[in-house]
Amino acid sequence: MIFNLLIADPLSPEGIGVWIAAILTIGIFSFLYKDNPLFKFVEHLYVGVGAGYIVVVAWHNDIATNVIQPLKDGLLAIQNNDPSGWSDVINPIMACLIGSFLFFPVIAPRLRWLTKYAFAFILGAFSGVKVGPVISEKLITQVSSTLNRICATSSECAAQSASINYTPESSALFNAIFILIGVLCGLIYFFFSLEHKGATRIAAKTGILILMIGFGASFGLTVMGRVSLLIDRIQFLLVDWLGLIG
Amino acid sequence: MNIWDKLQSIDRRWIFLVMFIVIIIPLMNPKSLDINVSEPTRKAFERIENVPSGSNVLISWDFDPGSQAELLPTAKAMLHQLFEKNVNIVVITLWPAAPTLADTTLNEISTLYNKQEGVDWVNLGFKPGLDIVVKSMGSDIHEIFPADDKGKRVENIPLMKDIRNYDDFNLVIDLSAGSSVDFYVEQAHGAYGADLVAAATGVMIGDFYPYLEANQLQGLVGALVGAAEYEKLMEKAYGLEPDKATAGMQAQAKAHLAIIIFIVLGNIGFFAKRKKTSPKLESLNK
Amino acid sequence: MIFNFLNLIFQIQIKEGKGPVFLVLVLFICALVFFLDKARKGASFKIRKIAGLDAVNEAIGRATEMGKSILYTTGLETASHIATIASLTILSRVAKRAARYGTRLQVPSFDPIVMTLSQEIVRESYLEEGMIDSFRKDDIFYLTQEQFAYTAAVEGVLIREKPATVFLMGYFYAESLLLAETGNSIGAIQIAGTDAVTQLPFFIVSCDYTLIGEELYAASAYLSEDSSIISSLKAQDFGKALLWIFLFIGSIFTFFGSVKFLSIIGGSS
Amino acid sequence: MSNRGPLAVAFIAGMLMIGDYFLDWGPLNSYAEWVQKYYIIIAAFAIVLGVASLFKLHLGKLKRKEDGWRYSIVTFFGFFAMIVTGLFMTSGDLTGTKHPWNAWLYTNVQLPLGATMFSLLAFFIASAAYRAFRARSLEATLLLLAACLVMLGQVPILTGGVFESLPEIKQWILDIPNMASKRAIMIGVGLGMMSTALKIIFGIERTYLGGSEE
Repeated sequence: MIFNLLIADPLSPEGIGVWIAAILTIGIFSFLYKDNPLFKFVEHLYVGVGAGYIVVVAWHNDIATNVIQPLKDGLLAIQNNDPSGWSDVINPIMACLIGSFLFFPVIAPRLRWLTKYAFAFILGAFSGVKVGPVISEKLITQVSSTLNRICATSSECAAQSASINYTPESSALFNAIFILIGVLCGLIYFFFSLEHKGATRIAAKTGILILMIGFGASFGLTVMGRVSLLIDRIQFLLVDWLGLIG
Repeated sequence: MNIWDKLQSIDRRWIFLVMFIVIIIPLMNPKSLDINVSEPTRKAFERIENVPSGSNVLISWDFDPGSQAELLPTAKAMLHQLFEKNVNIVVITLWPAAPTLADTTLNEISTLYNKQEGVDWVNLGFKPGLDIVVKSMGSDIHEIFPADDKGKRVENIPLMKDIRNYDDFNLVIDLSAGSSVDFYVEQAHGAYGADLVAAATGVMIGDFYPYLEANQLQGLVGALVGAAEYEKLMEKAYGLEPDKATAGMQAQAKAHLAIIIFIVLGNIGFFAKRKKTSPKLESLNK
Repeated sequence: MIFNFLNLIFQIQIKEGKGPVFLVLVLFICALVFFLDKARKGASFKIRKIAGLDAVNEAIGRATEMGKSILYTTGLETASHIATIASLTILSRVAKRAARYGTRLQVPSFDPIVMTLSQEIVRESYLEEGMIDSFRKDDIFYLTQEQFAYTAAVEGVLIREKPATVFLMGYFYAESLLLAETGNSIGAIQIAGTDAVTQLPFFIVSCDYTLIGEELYAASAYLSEDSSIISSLKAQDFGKALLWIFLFIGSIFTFFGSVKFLSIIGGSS
Repeated sequence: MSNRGPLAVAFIAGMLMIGDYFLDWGPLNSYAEWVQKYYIIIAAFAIVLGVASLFKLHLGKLKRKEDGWRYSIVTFFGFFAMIVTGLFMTSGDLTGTKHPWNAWLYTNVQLPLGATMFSLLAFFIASAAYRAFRARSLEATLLLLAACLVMLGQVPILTGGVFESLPEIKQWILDIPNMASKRAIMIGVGLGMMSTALKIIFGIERTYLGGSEE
């Protein structure tokens, strides 16, 4: 191993950034051993910086572009007798009004009931938004993809459908049935009315076994991505900071 | 506490230390890897080898620094190969955070081969719209990319003079951390008949094998393994030194092996001394 | 007929391809109303045991005995996410029990709206238990909406306050394992629940009890001990039974060459 | 105090959004678009509350000189560094996150901190695997086998002979049993979400308003 040491120069403009990033990186890694002052420092710094960054982004991307700019444009349009300006003015003001309801528990506890209206609006609206897509993507698509696989194993069925290609292999049939049984048994596991007894117990047990294989597979699949992230950080320390090239 | 108990209760800090060591050693000391090159990677390499000198290749750079560990090595190896063969490169990206990474890499490698921006290669930058961008490049690239990443008009870029659509490219390469391969297969290959080679991350790769079987893709480089294989091929063909993918792959292999060994050790301890059930068991049994 | 009329007057049209979704929704609402009505008439429903939920009382009791706190996180999503809403309803049940036993409850929050909601919800729970004097608003606090800064700070709380019981309920991303492993290392009892399919394996390996997917949604009903809310579980089971039968019969017919079932749900176009 | 008003608001707000999903009607569709667009403004307002909470927490620590109060100064330092460079400084046309100083803070402080926290997962995934993957029961054994087979299929640790088919086995596990398990979970989740959403809209679940058990 021949090392070509080229530690980043802490006095150059780029070098100081590398040094700071390196110290912070080590600070986080130090948590692996145990809680310590450096980690506490880094953790508190991160929370501060993170919270500050959110404010900056919210100001520039939300308030400045979606409230202040339309208000300015709208008022200008109204001055020029263009009635379309009103919507630019009213929309952000309405949103700000609902937003300000959230403050009442803090600034005026007596008006706390107004906050409940804001919550009711937010939760009601977003519950409503989800209903249609959930039914279509989580329920119908899952059922239809399971049936699609079965259809693909039947020459007759596949012939009647433009988007499905006939797969005559016996492995395709095996897989289609495997998935079908897995889904059916998995669903039985989730029945809340059924005590897991007798036939239900066997089906629910099969269901949970298949769930476990799925969980194990996802776990194993994730390892590589996580190790890649670590490799990236270590390469930063070795190459960018220490200038170590093996 | 006997040895079996100890095997079952190794302090997690020892595990952390072992992980750290098995990853850092290969990174500091990369060796050329003795791996078998898989068929999809070989096909990708050979397809790029067959691009005639002087023709054009389109690279869709669809990953950002978040996925660079898996995709950048392949991107670099392919750029070396293309410049070595004197092929002109046009880069576009469908990811907003990608242009800077693409630019840095292109600059770094093109200078090694004395290649000129605008003449031998160009970075047209990012355009939002995903599949719509891919589709529109079938009719006129100049329309969808009126200027390059630095704002220079395409009319004034010598390389872009004769490039209008997919017909002007010998090959399209998609380096993808998402599902953009789907768009290229549907549009660039399906609708406009372009030849396609792709590189993808480990999470996505499984979705794309069927394209290879159906010859919709001419080659597929999958994840870090694929990248390491590609570096191996480049080493054999052009004597290029194995780089980060090879080192990363060794670190990956060691890390996976270490985890499996720890699992085995824990189970050896467990079976040697079947203890009474712990609360963990119930949660798995429920 | 009605829609023709609406179309004529207001130019309202039904969006294309939403038929199956509408059918499922109507059937489900009918089931919901049917079981709710039964509950209002005094019917009680039998629900099977869910291991993680039976442990909730035990886990809160353990924190009380040890004189330590409970840490509850509602996940890393906003109030517009249904899993967060489910987590908030579970929080209210947990807060009531904590108020009853006088156990300290800490809720570090990721989203400020969720934080405000949590504060109000916990306050109401203490109010209902007549324990409003021991309600500490500052224990429900905001950290930051930056994913890993939030994670680092929660890890800090875990390692320094050493709560006896940790609830991880709601939607989580990659930080799930960081939180759960740190909680495990301090020896806390951990009950997790999420519908994030990719994060479930990590909770399964690191937590004592994990509510898998639908169990998270069932949890709030189950813990409410209120039969009109529990009736919704019956409606869910009804929906499941319907889909089960459809899938079972549908696959037999499909196997023998019929595309009927696929076309009903718009899957064969 | 009556909850009738808020419950009505939740019902109307919810039904309008459901209506938007099914119906093609200009006013309704643009209302729905409005809600989703302007929610971010409401959320931006809420950030003030969040920051106030953060300040209160740390100011309290400073005032009471609690353990580790000095670290609270660090939090304020980080916060104001971001705010000053991001809101009050301009450099040519560049402001906000584009301002070179703010961008410098982002690249050299926030980014490495986030990436390193994320990379800790590589360690934690190892310790979790070691501790939890014991063949205690059939479920636990399948969990552990599936994980190991997928890991072995990911990287060429074992090569030659039978082991050559590991990547194929991995792909089969991911495509078939894994797919089945995800589907079963997803269908359950779908029903749970739909039920929770409808409970909120119909006012069956009113915990968030307080006084759920009338």
